[in-house]
Amino acid sequence: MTSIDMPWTLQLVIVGFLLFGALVALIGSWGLAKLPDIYTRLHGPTKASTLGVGCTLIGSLLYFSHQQGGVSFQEALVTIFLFATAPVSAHMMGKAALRRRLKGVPGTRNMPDR
Amino acid sequence: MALLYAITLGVLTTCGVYLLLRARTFTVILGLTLLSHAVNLYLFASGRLVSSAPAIIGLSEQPADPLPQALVLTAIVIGFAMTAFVVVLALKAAVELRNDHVDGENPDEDLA
Amino acid sequence: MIATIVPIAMALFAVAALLNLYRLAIGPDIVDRILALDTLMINSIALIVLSNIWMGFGMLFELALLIALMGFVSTVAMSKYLLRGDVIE
Amino acid sequence: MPLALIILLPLTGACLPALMQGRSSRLLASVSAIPALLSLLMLLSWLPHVASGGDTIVQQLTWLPSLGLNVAFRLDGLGLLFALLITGIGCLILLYARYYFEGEDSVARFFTLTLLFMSAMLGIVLSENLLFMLVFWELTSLVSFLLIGYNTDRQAARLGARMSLVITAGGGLALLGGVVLLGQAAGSYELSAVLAAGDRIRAHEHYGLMLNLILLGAFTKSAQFPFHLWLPHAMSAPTPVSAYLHSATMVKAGLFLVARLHPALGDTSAWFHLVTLTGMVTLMLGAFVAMFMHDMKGLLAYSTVSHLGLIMLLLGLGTPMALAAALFHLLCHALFKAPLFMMAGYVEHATGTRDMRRINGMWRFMPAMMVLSGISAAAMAGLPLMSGYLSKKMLFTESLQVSTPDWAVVVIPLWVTLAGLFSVAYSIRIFHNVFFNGRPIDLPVWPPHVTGSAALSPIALLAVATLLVGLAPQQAYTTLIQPAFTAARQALVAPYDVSTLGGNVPMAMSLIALAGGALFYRTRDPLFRFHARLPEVDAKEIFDWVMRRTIALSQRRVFQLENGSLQRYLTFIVITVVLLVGLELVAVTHWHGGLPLGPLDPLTVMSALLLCLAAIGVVVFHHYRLPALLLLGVTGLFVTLAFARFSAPDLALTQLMVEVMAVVIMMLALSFLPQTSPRESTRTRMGRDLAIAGLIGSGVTAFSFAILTRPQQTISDFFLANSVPGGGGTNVVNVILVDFRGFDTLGEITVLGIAAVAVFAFTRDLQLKERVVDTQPGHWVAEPHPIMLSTVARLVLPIALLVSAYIFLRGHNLPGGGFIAGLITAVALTLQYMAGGLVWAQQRMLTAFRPLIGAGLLIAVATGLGSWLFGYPFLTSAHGHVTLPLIGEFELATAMLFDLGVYATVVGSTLLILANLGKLMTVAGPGKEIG
Amino acid sequence: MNHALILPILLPLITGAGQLLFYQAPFALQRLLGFASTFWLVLLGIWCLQVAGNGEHLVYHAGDWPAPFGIVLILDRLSAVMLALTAVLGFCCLLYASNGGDQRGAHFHALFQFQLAGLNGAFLTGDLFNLFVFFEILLIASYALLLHGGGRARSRAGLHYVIINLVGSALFLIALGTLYGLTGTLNMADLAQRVAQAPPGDVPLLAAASLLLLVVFGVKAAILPLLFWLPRAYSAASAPVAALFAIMTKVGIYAILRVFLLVFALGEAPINETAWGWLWPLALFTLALGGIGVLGSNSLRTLTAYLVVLSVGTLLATISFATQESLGAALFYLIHSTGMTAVFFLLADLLGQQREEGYDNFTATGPIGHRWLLGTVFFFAAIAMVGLPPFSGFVSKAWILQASAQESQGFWLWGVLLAAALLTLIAVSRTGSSWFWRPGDMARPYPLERGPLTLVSSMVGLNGLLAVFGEPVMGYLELTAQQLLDPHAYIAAVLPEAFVARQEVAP
Amino acid sequence: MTISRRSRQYWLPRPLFSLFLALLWLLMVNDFSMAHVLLGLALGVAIPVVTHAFWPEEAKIKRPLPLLRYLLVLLLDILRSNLVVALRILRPARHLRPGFFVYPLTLDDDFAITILASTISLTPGTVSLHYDSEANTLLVHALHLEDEAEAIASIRERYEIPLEEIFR
Ligand code: NA
Ligand code: NA
Repeated sequence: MTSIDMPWTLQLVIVGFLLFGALVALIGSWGLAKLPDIYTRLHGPTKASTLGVGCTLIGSLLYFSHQQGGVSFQEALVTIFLFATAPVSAHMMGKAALRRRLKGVPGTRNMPDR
Repeated sequence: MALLYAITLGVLTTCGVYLLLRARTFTVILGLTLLSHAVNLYLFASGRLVSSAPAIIGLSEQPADPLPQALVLTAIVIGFAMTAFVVVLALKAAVELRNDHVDGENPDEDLA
Repeated sequence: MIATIVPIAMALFAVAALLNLYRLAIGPDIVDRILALDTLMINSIALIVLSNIWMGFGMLFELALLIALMGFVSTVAMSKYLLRGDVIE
Repeated sequence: MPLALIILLPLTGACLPALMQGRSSRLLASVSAIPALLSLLMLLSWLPHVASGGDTIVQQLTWLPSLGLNVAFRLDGLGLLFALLITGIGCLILLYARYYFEGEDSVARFFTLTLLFMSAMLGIVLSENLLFMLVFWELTSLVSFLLIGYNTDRQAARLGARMSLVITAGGGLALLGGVVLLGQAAGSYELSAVLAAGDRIRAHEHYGLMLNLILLGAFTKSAQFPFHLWLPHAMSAPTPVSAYLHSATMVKAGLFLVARLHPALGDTSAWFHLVTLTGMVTLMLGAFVAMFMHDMKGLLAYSTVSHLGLIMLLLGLGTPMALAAALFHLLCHALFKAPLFMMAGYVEHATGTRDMRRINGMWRFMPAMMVLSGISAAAMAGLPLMSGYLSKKMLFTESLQVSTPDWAVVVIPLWVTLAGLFSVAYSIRIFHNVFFNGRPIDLPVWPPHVTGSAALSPIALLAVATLLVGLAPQQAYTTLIQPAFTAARQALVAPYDVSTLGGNVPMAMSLIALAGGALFYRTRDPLFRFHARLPEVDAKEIFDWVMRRTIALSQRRVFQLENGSLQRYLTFIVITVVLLVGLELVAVTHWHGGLPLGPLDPLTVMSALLLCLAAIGVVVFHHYRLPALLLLGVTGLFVTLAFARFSAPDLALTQLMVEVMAVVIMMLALSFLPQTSPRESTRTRMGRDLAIAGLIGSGVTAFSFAILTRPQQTISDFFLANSVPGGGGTNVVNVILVDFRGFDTLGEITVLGIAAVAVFAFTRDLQLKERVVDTQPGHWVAEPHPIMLSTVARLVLPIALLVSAYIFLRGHNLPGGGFIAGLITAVALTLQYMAGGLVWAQQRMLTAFRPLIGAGLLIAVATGLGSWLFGYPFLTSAHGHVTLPLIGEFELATAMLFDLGVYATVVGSTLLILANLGKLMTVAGPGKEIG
Repeated sequence: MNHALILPILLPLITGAGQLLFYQAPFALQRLLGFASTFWLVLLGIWCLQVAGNGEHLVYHAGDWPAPFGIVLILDRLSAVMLALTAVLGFCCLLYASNGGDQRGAHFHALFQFQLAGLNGAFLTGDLFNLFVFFEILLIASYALLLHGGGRARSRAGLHYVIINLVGSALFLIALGTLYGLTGTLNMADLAQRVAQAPPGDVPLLAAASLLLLVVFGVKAAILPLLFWLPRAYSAASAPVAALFAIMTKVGIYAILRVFLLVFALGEAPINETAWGWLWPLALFTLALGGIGVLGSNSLRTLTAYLVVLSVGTLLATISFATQESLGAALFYLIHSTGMTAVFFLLADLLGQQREEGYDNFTATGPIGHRWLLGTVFFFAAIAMVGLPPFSGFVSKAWILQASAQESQGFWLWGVLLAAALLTLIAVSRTGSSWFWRPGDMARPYPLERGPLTLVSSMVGLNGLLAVFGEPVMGYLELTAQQLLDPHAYIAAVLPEAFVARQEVAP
Repeated sequence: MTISRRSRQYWLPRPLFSLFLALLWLLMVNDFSMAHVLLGLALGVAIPVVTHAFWPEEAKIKRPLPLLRYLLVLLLDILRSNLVVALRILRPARHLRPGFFVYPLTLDDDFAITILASTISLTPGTVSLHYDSEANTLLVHALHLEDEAEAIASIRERYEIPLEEIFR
């Protein structure tokens, strides 16, 4: 880390984003580890991929924008790409789970059984 | 750091070699891949471990040794080519020989 | 401040990755494991972005970019394999 | 007159019969006789010179002087004696063969081989250079092999041929060793030098080995015990061959060699013991066995063995005249044994058998033959006035001359007398049993088919020669033996009167032998009965059994190692590494090289932990393939992170893309493999493997620790300094790849291209009869191309191409480059395959992958070759700044063009592999080529 | 700088790439291209022999970067010999393959050219990592060629061959990493100097790295106990490929010579002593195993594969004496054995095609076509193989015996070498007598391919010529050995300044 | 479907997308110089031409502005539902009432449907699992499903109707 001659307010904002992002992602992964069935677990990574990574990226965007004296847009690109691809992963994994006739946790409503 | 890195390589190598010595092609390929990870990291380490100093002119005072990086890049590519090749070959052999044993003569297969 | 917080954030993501690996190990189904790997990949994007700040050059953006854009290909390949028994037909 | 001509005549003459396939034996014999006779005449023309004690003639041509191997010929008394025997008896054999093969077709082979043999044999006796002599030595073994196996359809012939080849050529190998040692001890392979260096040779540190090896060569060739076994089985050859090779000439080569090298090696205790004892055993054994042989040729063969032993014994004795006696007996033996063989051949022809128990009373049918054979048999028995009488008396005389060691003084005279007794007995037997001894019993050919009298001419000529030597021994001695003796001793020998030799004791010994032999023959019936009760031992069977056992054993031993188990081979390799490297590492005193270890941070610790856990996970889950593959993916991801962590963004990018591609390829392959593999290893096996793997792992740990803590001096400063001014890029890694070490990169993409083409080649005709996993396609979610996937895939493709372009263009200055760009493109296109199916995607894209690979390679090479135009070496780069309106200044480097080649090759290779792997899945199956 | 120096690599590379680019062109054209390239390689090989014959090292700086920074190619006598041998062998194999064998799989010609490029690169490069790269090229091409023609035996043997060589490559990289980590350079000449000046604490590590390299090259060269992949792989390959593979083990031997006589040869106590110490017993056992394997083989191709093992054992045992005479003898034997094992692989195919059953299997007995003609060819080939006069095997054996007689341990080699020759003799005489003597002619023999027969006969003849005109060859090889034993000349050629500097320091 | 090389369809198959790519390029290189604008535009034109065969349908997005508003709404929703779901995850699992529901679509364009399905997945708490092309329905899993009808209505109102507007 090279230069830290950054206004403390900006630092605070960046730190806030980074910490928040990390916490959200941690909760998402906690969910992945804890939730009872595959269908509920599928919701975990959505958190990481959206808000978790998103906030980290915003923090990074702010940091590098200040560092390079201009707006750093590359973080935005990462977000766009992630938002485009992550739902497909979830979709395909969900289909795979259905295909393998995985059972939902007892009490799951409308469990498809076709 | 050096010790941690070295131990990690040791674990990777141990796992890779152990898998190499198992009796199925697929496992052997797993072992080869792990081993090649370890080897690439080892080759990489021959330039010493440097933080925050990519071998790009103008970024840092003492850039990392670029040569091992170039070598590892070549090694990764060659490793990729070889892995792809050996995977397909293993598949071909498994289909033709009707199993994926690598441990000695198999009475089930006929080498016509 | 950033210098102290970034490692903490990284540690949090690393814990998240450890949790992912835990799920990967226990399964129980293969889909759970794929999901765990997918999540791990996404968490690693954050790890890379944080490392990027930590190192201070912005040399790792492309890496994050590529994981975001191409990382899902392997997840798709595995899911499709489970779905159909093949990947390309 | 060049001596080479003597050898070359029969050698080139050997072609004549070969060109006259299918002609009669009469014509072939006449044609073959021409070169043989010419050689004989040339030799005879040298006889006066040699007999008068003229100089040794040496003629030389350089061939391989570095090796000491020269084309060098030598003619002295010893060589001439043998050469005359070879050509003289050879001519008679050709004459004999004319009748022997009468009426048979395709006998050209015999005449060719016989001439070839004659020339080889002449080569042995006329060589001045010992290595050159070896060439002919081995040639005689080979020709003998071919001649023994002449009747290829008979198993006995094949076996006998192989046996003789193995023994004689094997001996030849030993001889090669001995000769090399001898040459080194003497400083030259030229006989003149070797024979003059006797004292130095005998004092040489390797004298014993040298002697043993050379004698091994000589003993095998001359059928000395225990190598005599091949000779009786060589009797499967046609009789002319037996008469020529296996009694008169080839078997004498060993004797020739011993006589020849006597000045260099002889007259030591080792020499005496080896040569004399071997000769004694062979002499007695041959004589004893010969007595009990019922087969005519067998008897003659064993008697030959016995006589060879006798001569060998004489050569070993070391008494002044023993050598002369040996040479004299050698001459006599050739003269009387050849006609006996010829006789046996005729009788076999006439009667259809060689069994003397059935052949009796032949005098009625072939009286002339009876008379002629009688002369030879008498000579063999050593009857007075016959050649053999004199030689045997010389033997007895010399046996009495032995003064040391003590045992020999008594044993040798007794021994030779006993052997003489046996030889008398079998001589009587072959003559009496064939021509007398009552009437024939149950002959296959009846009445015996009698050969014309002209056919007897060779026998007659040899009988006359026998008589001549017997009647005028002194003349024979002075013209033939004396020069040979002189040459063999390498010293002037005073003239010697054969008729005055000996005294009463040798005479008595002769008489005892004669009388005892006659008595022995009288009492043969009980002896035969006794002998018949002895267990029968067939050397050929034993040889074959030993061979088969050896081969079976070899197979088992080899199979124990090379059993087709990859695991075993890998274990060998790994253990070798552990051993070799481990023993070296014991000497390492300082593993820590002095540099500080470097601070730890929590992220790195955690990542390292995760990487280790994932790797261990792969091991734990290796029976379940998909989970193992996922864990492998985790390791790949963390290796990527490690590269990122330690300042190698290029590596991280590459590793990531390779990882994605590799997972897809493995997934593709996995659908043909079983999902799980059974647990097969035992616990001990697993423990052993784990121990080995752990050793290797700790080795790697120790090595990397040692390296990481050692200070470094490297050539890399040059790259950092020259990257911008010389290579025109700030990303030093990329500049190394495309410029400093562009040659490596060219090689690397070649590897990738070849791998892809190889995959194409070997999946082209692969027929997948069944898929290992069953797919159950009917499930409601299992549609082939989910809309969501295909839509996003279409969206990703142009974006990925954009990213490709970005990564490609920045590569020279920032992390990126052609290889990563190529992989991005390839992965994006792979996604299209997955989303829309192979056929769908193939219809929409450029599919000429192989030409793309070729073009990529050619672009890269052409870029490199471009520098030739400017007089620079291959791959010399150029770069410069270009200014365009609107755009401004930007940089162009030839390296970029090189990188374009890399890009094309990577895209082509990756997709070629993928498409062909995917093709295996298509229902359509193989047929149309893809890529 | 003479650009022809890089042509042995570029020419086949371009040809191969061109054959891929125009893969739809008529097959005859592809074949012709391959021939043209290989023919030029033969001419280049002769040129190299001539140029290197002056005793100078020709250096080519790829990319115009000075050594040790850029990659240099170095042509010395050894490289020239290997290049010429490869070219001639390649040409013969290509001739044999063009009889139809090249059409039994895809892209034979392109792969063949790549194989040649890899081989030539390995022989020319002066950079250790570049050597690794060329090893990979020649290996991947050999994997592909091994599988040419398809079939289960090939798949299986090929898989083992590939995996073992991948492990070998991993070890190679570890050795490279160690060497670079300790010395900071990759150029072999530079490495030699730095290894010699290494601090004492690093020497055991460097020695360990050198032994790793020994294992790597030992796997390629097929030395005990690393050779077990070989018999099946070689006997499974199609004839022209197996014949070309005769040079593959020699690459390992070349690498051993190059690395251990240059990189680890300097200093007060050269590291290569350790390697010779290991090489000697291992090579002897290899030789013995080769002999036993030859005897125990059940087909002619397996027998030939073990002959390869035998020749490797002989070569390495001789090399491990590391004297001028032994190296010269070894190189002569290398040429001889490469040619003869190639001949035997081709011959096995030629004969196998004419046998009514069993192809080249020894257990099968049946009539054989053109018995006398083929029998004669086999007879001469067998004589040449066993090392009986007047073929070059005899000369090389005599030379090896002479060279090793001067060593105290040399007699072990004598014993094993002569015994192995005897075992070979037993094996081939059994084969010959049971194939050509036992059963009769085939009633209606398959048509005899004249081209391949002529080729094989000429190759045997060539072996004879090597003996007849052996003196200049021996002279050349002796000088080659002399050059090999003088690494300073090599280093001076590659690193002129460094050499001058060193000379000035040294009194 | 073959398109003449002369036509605008061939050389500029989807102008908006070309602009989008050019924009992406500029964001990626993070350099808004003239050279990069030109290069981005060139790539933006060239890449759709090269990849047109993979994506032959005509562009459906007619109005980009509502799309921006849609994205804004999406971002807010992501933030909101993230918090909700975070609380759900942290509480014991027995409080969860997970369930599936079938969402009947009114959209009929593949691209629009994909965006909707992605939106559903991106907002924590719901994941779209399967698209039934015959019934034109999406199968959705909700982490906490209290009222099926309400969930459907919410999706319809917040996302599908705006999307219909964009893709009309
Ligand atoms: Na690059
Ligand atoms: Na969601």
